[in-house]
Amino acid sequence: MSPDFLYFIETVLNGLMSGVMYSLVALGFVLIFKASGIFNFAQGVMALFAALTLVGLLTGQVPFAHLIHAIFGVEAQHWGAGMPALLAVIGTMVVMIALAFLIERIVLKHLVNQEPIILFMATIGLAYFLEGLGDLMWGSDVKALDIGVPSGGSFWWEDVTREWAAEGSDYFGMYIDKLDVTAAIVAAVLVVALSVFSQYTRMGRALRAVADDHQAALSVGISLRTIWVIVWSIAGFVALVAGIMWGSKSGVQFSLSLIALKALPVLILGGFTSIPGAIVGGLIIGVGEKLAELYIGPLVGGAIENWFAYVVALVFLLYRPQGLFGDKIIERI
Amino acid sequence: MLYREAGDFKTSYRADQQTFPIRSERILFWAFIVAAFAVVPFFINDYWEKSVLIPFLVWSMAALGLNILVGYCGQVSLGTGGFMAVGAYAAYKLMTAFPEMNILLVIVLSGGVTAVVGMAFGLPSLRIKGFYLAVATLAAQFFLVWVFNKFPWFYNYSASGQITAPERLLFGVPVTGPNSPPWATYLVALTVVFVFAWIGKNLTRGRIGRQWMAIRDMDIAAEIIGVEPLRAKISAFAVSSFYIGIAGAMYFTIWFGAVEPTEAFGINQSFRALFMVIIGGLGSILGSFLGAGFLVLLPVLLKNLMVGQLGWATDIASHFEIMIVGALIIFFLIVEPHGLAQLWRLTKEKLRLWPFPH
Amino acid sequence: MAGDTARLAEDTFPKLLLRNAALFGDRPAMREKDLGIWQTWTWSQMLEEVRAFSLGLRALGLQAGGKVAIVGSNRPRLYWTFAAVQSLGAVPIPVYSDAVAEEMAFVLKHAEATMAVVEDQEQVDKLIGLAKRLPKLKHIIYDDDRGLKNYDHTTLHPFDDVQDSGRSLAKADAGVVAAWEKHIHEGKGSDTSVILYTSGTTGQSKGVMLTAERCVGAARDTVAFDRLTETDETLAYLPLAWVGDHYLNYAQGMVAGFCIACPEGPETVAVDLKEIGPTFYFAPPRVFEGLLTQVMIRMEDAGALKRRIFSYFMDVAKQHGEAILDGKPVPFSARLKYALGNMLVYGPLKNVLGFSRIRVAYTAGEAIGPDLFSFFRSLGINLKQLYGQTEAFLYVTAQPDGAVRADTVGLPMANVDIRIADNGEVLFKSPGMFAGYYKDKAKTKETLTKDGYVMTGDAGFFEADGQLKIIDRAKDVGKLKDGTLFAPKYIENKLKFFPDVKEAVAFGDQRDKVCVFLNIDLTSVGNWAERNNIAYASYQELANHPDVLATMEKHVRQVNADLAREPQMAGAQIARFLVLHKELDADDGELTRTQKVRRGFIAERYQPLIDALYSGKNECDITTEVTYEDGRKGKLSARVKIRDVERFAANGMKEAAE
Amino acid sequence: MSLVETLPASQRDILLKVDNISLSFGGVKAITNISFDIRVGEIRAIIGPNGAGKTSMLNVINGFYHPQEGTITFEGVPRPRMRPHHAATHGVARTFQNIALFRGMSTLDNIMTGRGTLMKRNLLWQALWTGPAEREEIEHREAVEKIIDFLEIQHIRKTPVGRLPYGLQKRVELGRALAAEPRLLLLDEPMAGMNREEKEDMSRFILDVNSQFGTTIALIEHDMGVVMDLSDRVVVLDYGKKIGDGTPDEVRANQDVIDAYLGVPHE
Repeated sequence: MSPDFLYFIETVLNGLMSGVMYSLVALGFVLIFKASGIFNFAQGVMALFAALTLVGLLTGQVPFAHLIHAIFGVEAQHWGAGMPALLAVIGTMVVMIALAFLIERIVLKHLVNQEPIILFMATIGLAYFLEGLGDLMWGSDVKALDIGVPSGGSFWWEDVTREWAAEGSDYFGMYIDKLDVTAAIVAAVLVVALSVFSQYTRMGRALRAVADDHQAALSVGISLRTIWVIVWSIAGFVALVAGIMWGSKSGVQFSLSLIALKALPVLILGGFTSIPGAIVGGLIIGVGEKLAELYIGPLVGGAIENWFAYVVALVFLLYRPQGLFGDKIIERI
Repeated sequence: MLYREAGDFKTSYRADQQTFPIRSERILFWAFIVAAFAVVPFFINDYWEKSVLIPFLVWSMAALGLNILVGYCGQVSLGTGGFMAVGAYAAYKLMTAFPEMNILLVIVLSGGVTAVVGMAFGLPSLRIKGFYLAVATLAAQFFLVWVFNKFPWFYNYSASGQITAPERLLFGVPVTGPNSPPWATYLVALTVVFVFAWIGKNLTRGRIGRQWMAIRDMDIAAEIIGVEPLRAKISAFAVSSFYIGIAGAMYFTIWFGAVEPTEAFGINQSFRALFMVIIGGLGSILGSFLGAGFLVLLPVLLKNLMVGQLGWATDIASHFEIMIVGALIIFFLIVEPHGLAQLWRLTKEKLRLWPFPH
Repeated sequence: MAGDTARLAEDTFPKLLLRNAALFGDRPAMREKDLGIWQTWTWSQMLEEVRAFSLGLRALGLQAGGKVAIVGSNRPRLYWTFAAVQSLGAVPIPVYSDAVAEEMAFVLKHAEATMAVVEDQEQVDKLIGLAKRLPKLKHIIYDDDRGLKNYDHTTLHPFDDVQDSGRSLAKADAGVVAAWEKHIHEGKGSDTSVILYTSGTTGQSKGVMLTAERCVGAARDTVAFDRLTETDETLAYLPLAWVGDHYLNYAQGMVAGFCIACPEGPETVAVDLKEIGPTFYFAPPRVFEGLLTQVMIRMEDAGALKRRIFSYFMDVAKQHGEAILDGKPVPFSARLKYALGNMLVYGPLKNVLGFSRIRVAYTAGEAIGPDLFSFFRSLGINLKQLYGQTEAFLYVTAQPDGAVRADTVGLPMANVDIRIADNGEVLFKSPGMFAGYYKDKAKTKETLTKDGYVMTGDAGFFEADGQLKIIDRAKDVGKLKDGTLFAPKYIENKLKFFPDVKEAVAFGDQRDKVCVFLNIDLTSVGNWAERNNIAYASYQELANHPDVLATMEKHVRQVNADLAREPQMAGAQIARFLVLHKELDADDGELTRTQKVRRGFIAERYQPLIDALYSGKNECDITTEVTYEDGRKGKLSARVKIRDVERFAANGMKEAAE
Repeated sequence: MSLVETLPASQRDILLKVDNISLSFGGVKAITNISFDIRVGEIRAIIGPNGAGKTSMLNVINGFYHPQEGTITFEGVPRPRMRPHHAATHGVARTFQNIALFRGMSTLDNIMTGRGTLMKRNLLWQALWTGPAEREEIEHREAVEKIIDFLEIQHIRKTPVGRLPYGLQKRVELGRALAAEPRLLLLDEPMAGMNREEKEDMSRFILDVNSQFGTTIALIEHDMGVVMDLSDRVVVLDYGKKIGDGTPDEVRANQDVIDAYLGVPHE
């Protein structure tokens, strides 16, 4: 195999893996949109918030330390001891569930039957709020997150791939980050778990029913509000997973919340309501982006990853407005 | 309760269709305008100019533009920041390429350039609807900012990558650059906003405005009764971008004087404009002003309170600020999803019926 | 007197129209809410419209002395028709638009109308249905063409077509216009200007003939009285065929040159009133009563704070409002409070009712409750009373500004001569006095005294301040056995002004004392009962409640105290009363369909109760046959309690009760 | 029956001709080989049981659906694959089975929107308003006010249509269609969901439109009784096929129609 071809494969593999990460975020969107018709812009910030909380718990930060200092003059940054990773993850999950509960209580309950744009704006408001809250609670400095997820390049894979290159070529093997591989596996497990959950549990069926028809959901015997809390909790869980993965990779900081923007093209490509769409869309975007960077980037001066995915999605939509997995729209009047 | 409408009747359609059909409102409005033009300039200082009035006017302009697209035509856009950037860079290129050009003409032409770009990005709206379109407009946002970063031609190959507005005079008074007196920049901004708010009102109350609203309310029925979707949507994108382009041009020329695209025209600006439109009131000219006023004044007030009064560190204050802004947005959406303009309308209705409750 | 006005230059309405067009050419003469806005005609435009129509009518064959029926609601074109017909020396005859075919046939036949100008399809259909009985009716002209497109148009003409033919005549020959105007100038004040048919409650209606100079003369006096000018504005919503509309709007409008606004339709009067905000306004008491009820009901729904503001300032108005309106001295603090109230309550309230601009408002037709009257006056609305009738071309007395009372109808107008006959009947001679009933010499003679006064049929007397007080229909006024004047309606009205009292029936003619039956108002008393936790199952039970009886006794005593203050009436105070065990009902024949009590019938039906009242018993058993809503008949038995009431000496001192 | 009776309907000019139209959605046939015509000035009804393809037929006529086969000729000119707004500018207006008003706008604005096809001033004139654009606006306002007057909806002129009761909304929708001064007016179940009194009102308006303005009307209606009183000629559809065509009396006597309405199983 020629090095060029190997580069290509490497790019595709990396693309697939970052695509999985996109899918992970997109999944959170899809879950909420499917169950409540809300385009939850706060999904990215939820991931940031989850990661911040996790780091805070791990390192034993005192919440609102700066604020307390500003108001009471008490200087206390740390409790002095952190938490074991597993406990911290569970603790964060509890926080996310509480958050879901509060969101339903304080926000969504009052916005039932509002137009989608209003709900969308509310989630942007929520995003602002959580961003401010996260920073206020845990500080806005960049933090490292390490809960033992393996990271760094895989030497084994480098060795394996070096063998593939044509004899005598100047090829040093493929670089694959272990973290990405882990993320891909976790994401795959998550997707399978969610599918099983929605297919085979009563709650899951209720969630699917609510997507089609609110009345039908009620007849299953679960209140709409409960369903919303559950959905937002699951979305919180997905956010936590995404937060761990992205946070481990590039540190916990404000830019983490921008991964939401990465997920949006995935959404329009895969459709707002399709879980497989989110997966396949994520993979396509991930691969497309990496390839474009490799082959088109140099032509236009690079740094195209910010918008390339959007343009891909846009062009695709023009051809197929209903997305990858949507049904053909027949307009009626 | 201030209303005295008995005897204020209309004998012609012209009178019936005027912007302020109630006499007392008309008087109030003009009193307000006269005060804005003839009184405020005598009292304005640097702080009020740069922190309150110019930001208010520039953002009002952007909100007006976005409201035309979202509020009147029903096409959600998240690309406002990008379009503002187009306006700003168009103004920069025009100012540097034609140093003799009148600054007002520069501003308007920048709007024109943005309108053309906006139309191009509006084309997908013919096929794509709702959130799909909203997300698609993000393509414009990211793409445009990238373009202005990437191609040095746009910033005249300056080393910093920034663009800086050269000084331009209007009637012999500098209105851009560091030497411009506050009253002059204020008057320029006020005049531009006043004229285009008036034009915006004209457009929205006439045939075009009704066609936009028809598309917004029920696009299929609109097409069947003779509204051509292409024209209606593209014209909304054009007019909207025109306004946003002017806002961007003013943002750059008379407000900041020097900008760098990623920060000044990032996606947060897009959201900001959208907040203004939603909090102010979709489909309302007045709402655009109210929304802009609210979101411009609120941070100023919060900052004064927390940093000035309580003496907190600025980073804590700014975290608090976005928290409060977020919370207030949610609060407003819950209390009155149709915005401040609707609150105003309801209050007005109440006052017109006073002392009766309904 | 009538003769004085003949000297004036313009003694007919068409002459006034020409004058107004010359004098106020660009000022609005008429407005109509149509197609969403107030379409407006200036005096010169109105002259043109009238002229075109007049010429068109002449082309259709209308000549001097011809009669033209006008049927419809208040439309500018129908007002123009009056002037257009009068310009030709012909006589307009307005007919009530809600008249049934039978009535309409009578009037048109009696008047020998050759043409009819009507509003719309409804009226056209009525007239076409009557065609066989009205052989003299040659042409029907209609205003609104809706639904009429496919009718046979041999004798049917759209208003526009008639005007167009008039316009083309004027265009073809300039002399036509000049001749038309010349003809107007040749018109005499003694010509009949209009014939108004009274809507006779009994018997056939009579055509009241009014001459031009008298109409104009009367209107001049009242226009001067209230200083009406071309800047005033009224809303024309009263029936065209009623003398009130013809006088207040058409005649006064022509004389003063003010603008008449026509509402969009009968159901939009309230909205249109609010828009126009008239400066001159007339409404019968029941309209004001309806408004007050509406205000109170709507205020009920207001928040607590608003209600408190409202009631506080209404109290201020009650105390000082009328005094301020009448220009009497009022303490400065009260003025201040009133000014604040005006900003917060009165002003907005007048605004929502459409009364902001009113300079002069009148009410007439029946007695108005003093509280009701005061309510509107205390808001600063210059509401006054007047008295008159068709035969007088509306009014002979009216209250001047600053001398307004709820219980009188004012001073005689300028040039009006009023005399009270021995039996209490009011007689008058006035500038606007009618010329006689059309084709009915006998009736005319019956109505006039030998020396030429008109008998009004109303009984009344002059108060010390010279104001006329009307107490009853002359034929209903009786005498007690001791010769004291007994005016039942007067007493009944006083009782009915209490919101608790729905109906009252007074007896006393040819008896030794006055006794009354009362009906409580179930809504009002029911509310009171609810507030005081008094349970009741029926009207009868509530009517018999001791507390209710006590309240009624208080009301009756109050009426007696009032009566005692009036020398003429003091002798006819109420001695005893009872509250009837059932509501008087038109279905049982106790009320007329217009809700007036039939005193004679009631006396017969409740003979045992009357006997008990006059025999001094304290209670009485009675069984009455009643008709239920579904038409079934049933019997109602009750024991009715009778109460004596304190009476007062004429000077206000107590007199020993019998 | 319509009041324009100068000529019997069968002898008047043909306004619209539908030839061998077939329409299907992804293999499902909605309309099969249907032909009929509409003559100038008549009231033409299209009736049939639910799912007979009536609304699809209207959608085909005004270009909302494009049939796979067949031609449509309007005023003698064939109209292939025309977009709905073209139909509107060429004189075809319609109302909808489920009210499709612009809910955020007032009655007046809704009807004014219907007049959009007749208004000419471009964006720049409108931006200035004063002058030609205002004159045009006023001119059309006058026309619209006449429609408002005609439909007796003056009192709701400035009310947002979303707040109106159903019957009035239907009337506003008719007003919006009339505003375009159409030569062919398509009414899709104008009386659906109305009570008796409202139906009578609506029938009167339809007849008045026909007689006052001479507008040709094609209407779909479910209620057979109303249709028979109202229309000059009737087309009957069932399962996308034409099973009857003629005067109300002829149609009433047609055995296929009777069967369709009585629900005789379809072969």
